[in-house]
Amino acid sequence: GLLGGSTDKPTDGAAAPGKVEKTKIKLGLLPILDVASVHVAIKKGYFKDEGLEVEPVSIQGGAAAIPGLVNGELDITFGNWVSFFAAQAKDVAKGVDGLKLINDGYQAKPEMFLILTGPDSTIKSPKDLAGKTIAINTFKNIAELTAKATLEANDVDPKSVTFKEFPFPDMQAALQNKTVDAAFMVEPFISKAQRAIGAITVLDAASGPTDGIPVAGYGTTGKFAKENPNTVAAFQRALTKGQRDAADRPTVEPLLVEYAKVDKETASLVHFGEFPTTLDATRLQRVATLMKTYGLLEKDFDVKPMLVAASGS
Amino acid sequence: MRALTRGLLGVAGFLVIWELFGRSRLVPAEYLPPPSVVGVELARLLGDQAFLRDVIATVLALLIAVGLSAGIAVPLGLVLGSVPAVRHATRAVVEFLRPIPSVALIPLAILVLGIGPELKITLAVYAAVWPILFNTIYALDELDPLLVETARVFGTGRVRVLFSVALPSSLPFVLTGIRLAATTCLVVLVSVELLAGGSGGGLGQFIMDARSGAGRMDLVLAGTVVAGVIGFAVNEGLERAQRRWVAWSTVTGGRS
Amino acid sequence: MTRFVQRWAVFAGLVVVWELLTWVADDPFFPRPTVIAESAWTLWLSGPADHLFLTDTVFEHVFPSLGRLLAGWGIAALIGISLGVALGRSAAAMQYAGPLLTFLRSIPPPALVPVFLLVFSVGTQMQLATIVFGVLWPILLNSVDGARSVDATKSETSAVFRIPKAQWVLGVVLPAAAPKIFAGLRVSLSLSLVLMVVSELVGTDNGIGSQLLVAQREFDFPDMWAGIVLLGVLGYVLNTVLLVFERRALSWQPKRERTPATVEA
Amino acid sequence: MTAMLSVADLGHTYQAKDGAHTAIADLSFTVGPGELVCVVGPSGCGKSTLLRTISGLVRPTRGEVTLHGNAVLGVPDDLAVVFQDYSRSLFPWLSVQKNVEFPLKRSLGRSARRARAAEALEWVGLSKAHRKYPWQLSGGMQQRVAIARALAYRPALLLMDEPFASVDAQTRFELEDLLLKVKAEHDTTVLVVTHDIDESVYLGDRILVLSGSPASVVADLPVRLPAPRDQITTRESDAFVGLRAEVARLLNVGKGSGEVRARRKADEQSAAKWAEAERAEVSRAEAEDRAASS
Amino acid sequence: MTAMLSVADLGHTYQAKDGAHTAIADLSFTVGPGELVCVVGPSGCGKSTLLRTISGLVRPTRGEVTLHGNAVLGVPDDLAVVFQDYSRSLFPWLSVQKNVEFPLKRSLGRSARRARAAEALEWVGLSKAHRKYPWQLSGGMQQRVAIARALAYRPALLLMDEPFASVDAQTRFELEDLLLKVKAEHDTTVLVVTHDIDESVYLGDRILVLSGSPASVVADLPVRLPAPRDQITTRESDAFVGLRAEVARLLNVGKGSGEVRARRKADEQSAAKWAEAERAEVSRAEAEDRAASS
Ligand SMILES: Nc1ncnc2c1ncn2[C@@H]1O[C@H](COP(=O)(O)OP(=O)(O)OP(=O)(O)O)[C@@H](O)[C@H]1O
Ligand SMILES: Nc1ncnc2c1ncn2[C@@H]1O[C@H](COP(=O)(O)OP(=O)(O)OP(=O)(O)O)[C@@H](O)[C@H]1O
Ligand SMILES: [Mg+2]
Ligand SMILES: [Mg+2]
Repeated sequence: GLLGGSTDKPTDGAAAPGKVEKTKIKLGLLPILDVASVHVAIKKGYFKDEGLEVEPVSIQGGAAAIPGLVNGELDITFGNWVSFFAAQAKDVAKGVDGLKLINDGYQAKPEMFLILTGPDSTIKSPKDLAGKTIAINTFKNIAELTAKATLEANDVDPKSVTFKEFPFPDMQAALQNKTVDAAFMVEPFISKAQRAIGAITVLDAASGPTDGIPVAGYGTTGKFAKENPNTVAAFQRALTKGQRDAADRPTVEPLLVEYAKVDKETASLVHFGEFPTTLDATRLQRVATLMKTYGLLEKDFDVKPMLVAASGS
Repeated sequence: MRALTRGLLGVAGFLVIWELFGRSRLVPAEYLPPPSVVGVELARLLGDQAFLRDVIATVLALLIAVGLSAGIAVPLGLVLGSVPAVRHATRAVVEFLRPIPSVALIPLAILVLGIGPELKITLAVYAAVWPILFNTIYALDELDPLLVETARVFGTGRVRVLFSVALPSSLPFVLTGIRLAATTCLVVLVSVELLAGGSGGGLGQFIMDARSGAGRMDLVLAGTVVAGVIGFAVNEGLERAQRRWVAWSTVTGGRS
Repeated sequence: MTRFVQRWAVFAGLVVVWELLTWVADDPFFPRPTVIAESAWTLWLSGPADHLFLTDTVFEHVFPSLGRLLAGWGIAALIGISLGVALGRSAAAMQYAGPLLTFLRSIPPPALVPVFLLVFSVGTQMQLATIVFGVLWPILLNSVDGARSVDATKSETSAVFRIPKAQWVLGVVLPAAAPKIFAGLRVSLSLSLVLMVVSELVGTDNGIGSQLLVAQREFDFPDMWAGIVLLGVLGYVLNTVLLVFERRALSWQPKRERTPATVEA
Repeated sequence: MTAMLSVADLGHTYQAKDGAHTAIADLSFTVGPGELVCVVGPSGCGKSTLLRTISGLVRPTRGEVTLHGNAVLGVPDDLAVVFQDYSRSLFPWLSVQKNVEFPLKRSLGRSARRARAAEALEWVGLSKAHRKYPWQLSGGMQQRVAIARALAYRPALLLMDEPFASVDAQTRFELEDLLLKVKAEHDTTVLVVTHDIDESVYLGDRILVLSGSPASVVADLPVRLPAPRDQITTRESDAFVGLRAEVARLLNVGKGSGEVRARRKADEQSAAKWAEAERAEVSRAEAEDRAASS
Repeated sequence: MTAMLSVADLGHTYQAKDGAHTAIADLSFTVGPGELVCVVGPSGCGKSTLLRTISGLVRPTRGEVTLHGNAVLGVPDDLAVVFQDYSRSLFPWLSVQKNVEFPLKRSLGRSARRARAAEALEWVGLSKAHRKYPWQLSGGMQQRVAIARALAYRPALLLMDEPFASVDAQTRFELEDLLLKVKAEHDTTVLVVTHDIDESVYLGDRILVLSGSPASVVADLPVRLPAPRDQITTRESDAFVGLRAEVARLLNVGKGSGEVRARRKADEQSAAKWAEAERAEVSRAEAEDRAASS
């Protein structure tokens, strides 16, 4: 790189702890629960301790984040695995040596991906979902995958179900005025919907075949990883600490109110997912397999080459 | 003055209907909080530094975008409107480009322009250029040929005819186009902030945060009201200009 | 005929330049036009003969979208012209409604989606509302302007001959405002394609826009570009149809081509 | 003879940003049914303004207009106007024939309308142009369309503002005779503003001579010429020549008297001052230029 | 005398959707420098079209116009026109003074421009209206603004299309004398289209009488009246009266000869047929109505 001061150091995974090449990091983030750990790490000064200054940039999902990565507007971004894999499979970032994954971010737990209905709905069990309309936040993404997998596990043909796109905040209204029969929601919207309209759980989409499915994490470009191995390593270390602390509710709840603008009551009710502290290829491969099953990937896809193993932790 | 009171009456009527609607049991107050609730929230926000920064970011971007759109579209409109050959030659391209939505362009635009304010300003300009361009072209079509002939006969060159006859005569309608463009810019700016994030803060980002976090409709509507007020202010400014610069058109047109 | 050649020569030239540029750049975000054409072919035109070679996608996604688009635009035109003419001819009404309309005009539709969701329960209705709300303004404002700028001598002539209201509106105000209204209609028509896409951001499972956005999210750039091109083609076709109507409606205008540069010709 | 139209103490002042302008000072006169009154007066004195107030387009700032004994508040029924700015008063999107038919829509069926339009266009010699659009006509032809439209309407009161200004002498004669004929046939009351003194004498039953701006009545002359007038014999008669001279004299004399003259004087002085100041400014600027260049 | 302006074999046909219209059949004449030529002819015969071709606004379909020996292709330099439709030719967004200054921008500085405008406005008696906007003026005042604009420009060739049609008799006389004075002072070549036969004789060095549509030259009369003309004495002179009668006779006679007359005849016949058909249609419709209602 011209500006990166190419050191041409061998970057065989575990770079030796050294001076970070780039201290200021632009990090793409969404205002959702999943990134609580970043805010924890910022608050507690973990990035500062590593000599990093993180500048959060709001983005809207992977479709916006990956072009940002590609043109260097973002150094690292949060994103869901499906987007990362799809982009890599389409070779979108070939100009910047592909995409690299550096931290796991969020992983499903029971009660986290729920398909809900209104209180007076005739849908009582997963089987009743056959032939119905379900709201999901985005097509061809983790929600659709997990929903289809769990439906199938409950002997419902996913093809019989109509999915409609709604942003999470609008699902409650859509449920209430019966635009859809059920809605695939995440926290904090689940808690809100349960509290506000008495929404009822029909199916946990993070159960059975999708139990503990990885949701999202942090990635960068091959170019950035190669040119800034120490920076990446430092980031990984700091974030891992944040991930660890994010498991602690009292630390996280006030942050939610602040950055995600969730009201206090809801914050105290939400179910958090897992904040994994390691990046594990086998676990992530499950997502790729699901994607293949439901036609989001045309060929088999090996996630392993994308990972940049953490060092020094 | 009377116009102002009447306008305020109109807005007040709308607020009353909204309030009644919001208070009725027809819709849950959660989705459509009445103006009294939104108003309180708004008053609180106006004291909030971060919110004000967002508003300022949007207003600045808006001013830049409107300026750019007018700066691009008016001269372009003058050329397209007065040189039929160019107009015909570019028609296919123009008509092809116009319906392309900014939303579809976001990833490409991010790639080219980054996530900074340039992104939203470019997309806003892209959307706002069209009403000005078309209003300019159509206004030129309606230009009284006798005015042009008069100027030509007195030895006025083409360029000067364009700027001192065609432009003033079409100015009223061009200004309407700019008024349209101003609100279009605002809407696109806020929408891009809302949909693409980044973009260096802004009202749309505020609305997105309020919405995607926990669906705080009161905050969303407060932000929306501020957008409306900004739009109103810009429009009012332009209308003032219209009244001052092209007073002649309202008199020759509206005398009755 | 020469115009036709002129127009398409420029267009074809640009496409060739684009092809060359993308070929040189070799960027996955910017596929070559030939690749896009191929995608478009498989997406829409590789269907069975008894469907006029149109694929199911066309019936499932393109036609419903088009329907909503035309309906939305039609409703907006109806409301925009009638309301615009009424407001343009009544200074008092404009004073009452003006600020409110400006206020509404400045509201970004995405922020209002939850409210629309409440008021218009069903998907199509909501999409229609989004389109109408978005494309109404150019028609409305231009109609106001057109109605307002009826030449004073002409309105006095009508007043003197005691022309009845209906005849005055249909026979004087509308023709006088027609060029301006058409400017608004043309801007709105393309805008309605944009809003069609926007309206398909929420609550749909079909439509050109939703397809396009899925392709975008899946990083299926040739498909996404095919969608963009389709929008362009639709925009061009709809616009051409509108122009035919416009020419007919404005045929009375003395020499439409007579503009500053052409006086001498 | 009872008055069909009566104008009493009429005054009108136009409001403008930079001060008001009084177009009509104080006008009073009446017109009987079936009468043809010609109005003459210097350019800019307020004749068009007068017609506007009579037709109810402008509410006078002072005084009253009554028609058939009713005060004119809105535009009265049964009234037609030929505007001075005829080219602007034609609808460019309608053909000549449709323009003439336009005001008839309210009262007549399709075929009756067409017949009326055809007849009126024949009167003014435009039968062969009935399909054309206004912008395809010469100035005089446009003016004749406006006349045809007013005649086809068959109003009780016809107001004409310099209706023959743009037609050639021969056509003018023919149109004058046409007007007299139509007036006699339909018993129309007519008010004609004209700048042609001969025309005012030839056409009028009475001539109203107005003073310069602001308008007031200088004289109200009855025209006592034999009824079926003839372009040649009437114009040669002594009565005609005498009246013509009288009107011309009045128009010159009428250019101000008493108060009005004083006001005009002041205006002229201030205008002269402006011109003077301009000239001074110019010499100054020129001197500066010279100084700068040397 | 060499020709300043020469019109040779000029013909113009307007193309329209429903057939072409020949406005000028075949015109040839020349105008010497400093000459004032009056053009008279029936309404719609093609006088305005002639001025448009001379000013280069319309490319004639046949023949050629040469100015100073050069063919007129674009708008020639040093030319001013007073359009028949004066009110539309004023720029509504400019004040009266700015309207007059408009064409001077190219050649003069600010103060010189202002002085010229002030002078010209004083000539036409509009000094006190210099700040007003065109729509605040009466018809005659607007026309005088258009005249002032043309005079202030000091063109070598001045084309005027019925320039005094909307002003009163007294002002008309004054403007006629003004035109003669300006012409003499600046040696301007002038072409005046007028409908007033007296005016054409009073003003002209020559009178060009045109036939009815399509225009051709019926007569080209030299006016041999003593040079400093006077509104009273000149108009009373025998030469004046004789010429006036001659022009009037030519205009009537000129209403068609040979081929042209035949064509007009045909036109009139077809028009008459149309009117006839309309009338028949009406009777039919009325008969039907009657049948239906009984
Ligand atoms: N809309 C207006 N606003 C201000 N002043 C006006 C307006 N219309 C006319 N005037 C002024 O009123 C006076 C009378 O105008 P009007 O048109 O009645 O004159 P006129 O007698 O018809 O003249 P002419 O014979 O030239 O047509 C003029 O001095 C003119 O400047
Ligand atoms: N733009 C046009 N298109 C078609 N025909 C036209 C056009 N302009 C004028 N004409 C026709 O050409 C003829 C001559 O018009 P022109 O205006 O030259 O007459 P004119 O001699 O100036 O008459 P007037 O004294 O009434 O002004 C008329 O019959 C008119 O109908
Ligand atoms: Mg007048
Ligand atoms: Mg003419």
